Amino acid sequence: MKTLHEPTAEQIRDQKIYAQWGLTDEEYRMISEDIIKRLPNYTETGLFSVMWSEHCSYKNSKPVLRKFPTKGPQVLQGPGEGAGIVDIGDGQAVVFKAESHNHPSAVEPYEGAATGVGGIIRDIFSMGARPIAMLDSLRFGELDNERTKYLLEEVVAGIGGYGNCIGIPTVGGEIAFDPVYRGNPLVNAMCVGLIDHEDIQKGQAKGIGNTIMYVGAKTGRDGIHGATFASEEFSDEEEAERSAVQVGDPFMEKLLMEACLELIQDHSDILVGIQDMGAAGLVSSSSEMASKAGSGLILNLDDVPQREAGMTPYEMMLSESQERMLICVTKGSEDRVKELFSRYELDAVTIGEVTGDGQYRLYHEGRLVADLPVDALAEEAPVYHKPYTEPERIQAFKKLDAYKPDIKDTEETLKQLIQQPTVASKKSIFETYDSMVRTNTVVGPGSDAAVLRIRGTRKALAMTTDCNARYLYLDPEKGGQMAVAEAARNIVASGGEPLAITDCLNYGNPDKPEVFWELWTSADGIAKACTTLNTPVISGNVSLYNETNGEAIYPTPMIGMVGLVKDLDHVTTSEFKQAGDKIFVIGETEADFNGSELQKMQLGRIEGELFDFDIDKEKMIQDKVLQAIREGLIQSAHDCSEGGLAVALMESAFGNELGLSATLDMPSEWLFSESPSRFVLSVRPEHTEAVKEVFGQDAVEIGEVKDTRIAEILTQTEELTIDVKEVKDLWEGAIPWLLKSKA
Amino acid sequence: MYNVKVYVTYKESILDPQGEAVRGAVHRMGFDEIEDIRIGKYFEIKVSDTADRSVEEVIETICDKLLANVVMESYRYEIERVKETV
Amino acid sequence: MYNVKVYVTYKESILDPQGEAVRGAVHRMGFDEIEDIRIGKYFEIKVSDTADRSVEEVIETICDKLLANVVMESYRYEIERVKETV
Amino acid sequence: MRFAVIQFPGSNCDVDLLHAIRDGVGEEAEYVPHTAESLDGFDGVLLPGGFSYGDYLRSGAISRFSNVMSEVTRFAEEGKPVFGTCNGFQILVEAGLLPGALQRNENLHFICKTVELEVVNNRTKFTSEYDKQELLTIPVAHGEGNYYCDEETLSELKANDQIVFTYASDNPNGSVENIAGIINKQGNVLGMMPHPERAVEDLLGSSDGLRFFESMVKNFIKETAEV
Ligand SMILES: Nc1ncnc2c1ncn2[C@@H]1O[C@H](COP(=O)(O)OP(=O)(O)O)[C@@H](O)[C@H]1O
Ligand SMILES: [Mg+2]
Repeated sequence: MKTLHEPTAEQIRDQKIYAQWGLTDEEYRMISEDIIKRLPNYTETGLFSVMWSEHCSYKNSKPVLRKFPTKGPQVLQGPGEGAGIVDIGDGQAVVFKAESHNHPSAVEPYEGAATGVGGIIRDIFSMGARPIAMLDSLRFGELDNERTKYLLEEVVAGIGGYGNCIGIPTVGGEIAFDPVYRGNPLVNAMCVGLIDHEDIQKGQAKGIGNTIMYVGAKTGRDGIHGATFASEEFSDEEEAERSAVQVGDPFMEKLLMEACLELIQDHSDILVGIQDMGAAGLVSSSSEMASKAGSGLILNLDDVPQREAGMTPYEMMLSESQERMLICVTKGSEDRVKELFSRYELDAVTIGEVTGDGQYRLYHEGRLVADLPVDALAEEAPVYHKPYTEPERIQAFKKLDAYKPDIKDTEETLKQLIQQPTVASKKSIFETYDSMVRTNTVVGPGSDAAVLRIRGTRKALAMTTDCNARYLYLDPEKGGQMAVAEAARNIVASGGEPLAITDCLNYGNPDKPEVFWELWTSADGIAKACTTLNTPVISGNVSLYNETNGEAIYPTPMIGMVGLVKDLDHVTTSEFKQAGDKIFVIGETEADFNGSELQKMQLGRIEGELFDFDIDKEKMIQDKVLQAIREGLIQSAHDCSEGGLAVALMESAFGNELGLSATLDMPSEWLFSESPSRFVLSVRPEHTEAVKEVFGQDAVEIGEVKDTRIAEILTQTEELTIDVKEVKDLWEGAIPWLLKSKA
Repeated sequence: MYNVKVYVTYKESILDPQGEAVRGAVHRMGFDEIEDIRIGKYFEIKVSDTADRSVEEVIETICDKLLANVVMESYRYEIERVKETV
Repeated sequence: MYNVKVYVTYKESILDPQGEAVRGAVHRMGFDEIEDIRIGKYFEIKVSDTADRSVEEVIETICDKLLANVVMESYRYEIERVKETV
Repeated sequence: MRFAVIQFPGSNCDVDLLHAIRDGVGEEAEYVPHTAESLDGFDGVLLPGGFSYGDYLRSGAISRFSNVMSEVTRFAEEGKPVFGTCNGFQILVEAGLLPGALQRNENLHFICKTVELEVVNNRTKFTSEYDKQELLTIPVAHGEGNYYCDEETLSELKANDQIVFTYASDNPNGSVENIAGIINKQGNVLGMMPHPERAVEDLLGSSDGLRFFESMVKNFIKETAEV
């Protein structure tokens, strides 16, 4: 009888056991004096501690998230449900969300990444949508030590292992490397789904007397306190103690996904609500479902399918075992649900019912083990307005002179730069992901955004993840704008019109005013860009406390964006198509090196004041690029980002191993400048006039595509002759080489 | 020279999806007497004599750092001394 | 009740790329005394008593048909009788 | 011609095969669950790619015991066409309908990319629409596609012209003699790691896989007509 050993309510109070679970004295006081007006027992204290953790309640980040625009005529479902939904016409909609699994991946990179993928997929199909694509966004320390290489290889294997097995193509993503991520790698995953409007579901438990059923894998002691664990800072000593590891079973999830989609599509008459059991498992899914519907709930824990013997109510409620869903169905329809799930060899068990009194009651072995107001758990966590102050570095950076690169040999610099792992080809990574399964992938990884056709229509969806955290480190407000702008640039370059975004806000410890300032001001930037670009925030995720031994990561708000390609004819990729096409650079280039890949490479760090960025100008440029693509004027389009024009031009040439000749009215070093709002386009000769008409002075014709595999670039200062194939081999070989080389 | 055998298995509370799937399969094959299957890894390692550190030390370090993830797996090993065959 | 342990390894003639990779990794970690590593699968199986067929028979059938692919793998097993704990 | 696309728990390229048959070559295709007792009414069986039973233990090792597999075996013994791609190939090998075994890829990584295949034998009912030595652009996506067989089996495969496809330029998995696909002696069971069903539309990069299914339709329909 394990329960006998649980501390009593008095012990929890006197020994402040609640504090070990992350509740503050004041929060504990609120619970016992204001809310339940008695001392919470062990189970109840546990329920509050996870539901009031940052991960479940967003108690620190709510005021930040309120800044985001979340509405628009296209938005069918904004933040608040499992995932957001955007209309794409013809009675169809796209569903997407991103999620972080940073802390679990630092502890067990394969399973941490795999279960991150599994979790975000459940969020999508719990809305009723068929998941059609996965993307990732990863950050690691430098590839100069065995630990980081191990983390990278295992995280990538975990993402592929789960996505490949369940049969959802992983079609894109991004990876960057900086020393600040060494102790805190970031593993963010995004899932995109497709849905017919009539199938849209809600996570709700309503209708007094209706039945709560548990479907999917059995509950074990996995990841207990995972949700609070995700909200705590790491220190080296603690690392040895952690064992909250969850193991994913993608095979089980494939069955669960198919069964749930069948339930949603063919049995809408009996299905009331459905939600996945993610962080804080059973307690969070059930209390949120009830609270959203204004209902109460009774759960019988003896009926919860259990993998291990002797689990306590506390353990069952907080377990984060994977591949489980909670559904609410009309009373009397339980057998239909059981029959359906049994065809997939899955458990479907009645564990409770909906009540009308707003109370959340748990029974175990005949005893009432928790009796709490459901809203208090799910809705009424305190919201904190944290103090913030600008970090000292920001003013110090403003005083520095603009970084002047030191380039003696331009070609050599290019070769070095192209082998920086952040810039180098990610092919060796994305080739381990099945990017084609379900045969809808028109553009897979390797171009600017991935493009998936929508069967039975002429339409397609473009999708990408982006964030240059170095810019945010120098200037979170502008950097936040630029992250959204870059994502949009990738969508537009692929022929899509940006629809909306999801995000993962990855930051350090928000209790530090400097970190909170980063979060606060970058949200302003994201909000501004979303408003200007007409891409509301429809879902997202916050991951705080990404610090090791007091060192925070760069502010890293990953932006996941989806765009609509109106006609398959508009699909555009980044590589040059044939010799003779004219090359245009869109947008202005200046001496913008602060925060650049070049500065990082040459100086070993980034610093200085971030260069100018104008979101209105960005919008204007993007509109014109999309217009030119839709008019059929563009052969290839590539956004210009890390490594500047030099890298963008080379990448455009690599795809079909073509060459180019170009004359640039700028000094050679500007080839590496990272001025924003630029594209490299290639255009058939007969369309050059039309292109000039669209862009006016924003377009400069710089030369043409050659079939020589040589890039001849004439700058104000020199004439460069670069062997495209040689540079391509360096670009593709860099990451495999780093992974193999001895640390 | 030593022959070392290392067995790595999931810790008790950790889900073993592979074992579950195989158990399902043997039941479908009609072997209902199989009550449980857990699947682990098995390593056969040849270690040459070293002057400055013990085999135990070497094996434990390798297990801790590489062969097992001690966060969710446990391991045990057997060391057998074998005659050099030159 | 029986506790059975099954070891499945690649046949001698078959290349074990995973073993090779792990050997490379331990060498990079500085353990040059590791001469060879071969990786196999390890099964812990609980079998209840059955009236009509022997555990050996059951285990061999399962191994031949399922646990090992005899085209490239071989197996061995150990059976241990354990007292029923009712 | 009416094709059965078998769905094992964990199959995930079933939908791709269905589309390739229906939209690609305009024939009939239906899903058939792994529990099915009969394949009556079907003229051809397709075993899809994916991760049946999670690929746990070894790819295909568990699926071969599904109910439907004894029917598939009977179907094959009657000389009717059976095709397995990727996981389907692995299942056929585990079930003993094709010789050899599929090991983990030599580099231990799952690999998804488009490869060049060479048609080594175009005198099969699955490949008659190709030219001998024709090069095809077809995607692969697998973690255990490293075909292995012993010397004796290999010489038999060669003697009987059972090697149908090889990787032409770069072998993604380390298979013996660059083998990508083989056929049984009777000529009615073919397994391959690459995915012809992913290469039936130029929009997605290649339509070289179309003629594979067209060959099946032509040759096996002709045969049925003769009977
Ligand atoms: N972790 C990853 N997973 C999948 N695809 C990736 C990953 N990292 C990069 N890619 C792909 O590589 C290509 C280049 O990525 P990136 O350098 O981030 O492009 P950009 O700078 O244009 O945003 C993109 O197609 C992207 O989807
Ligand atoms: Mg891009």
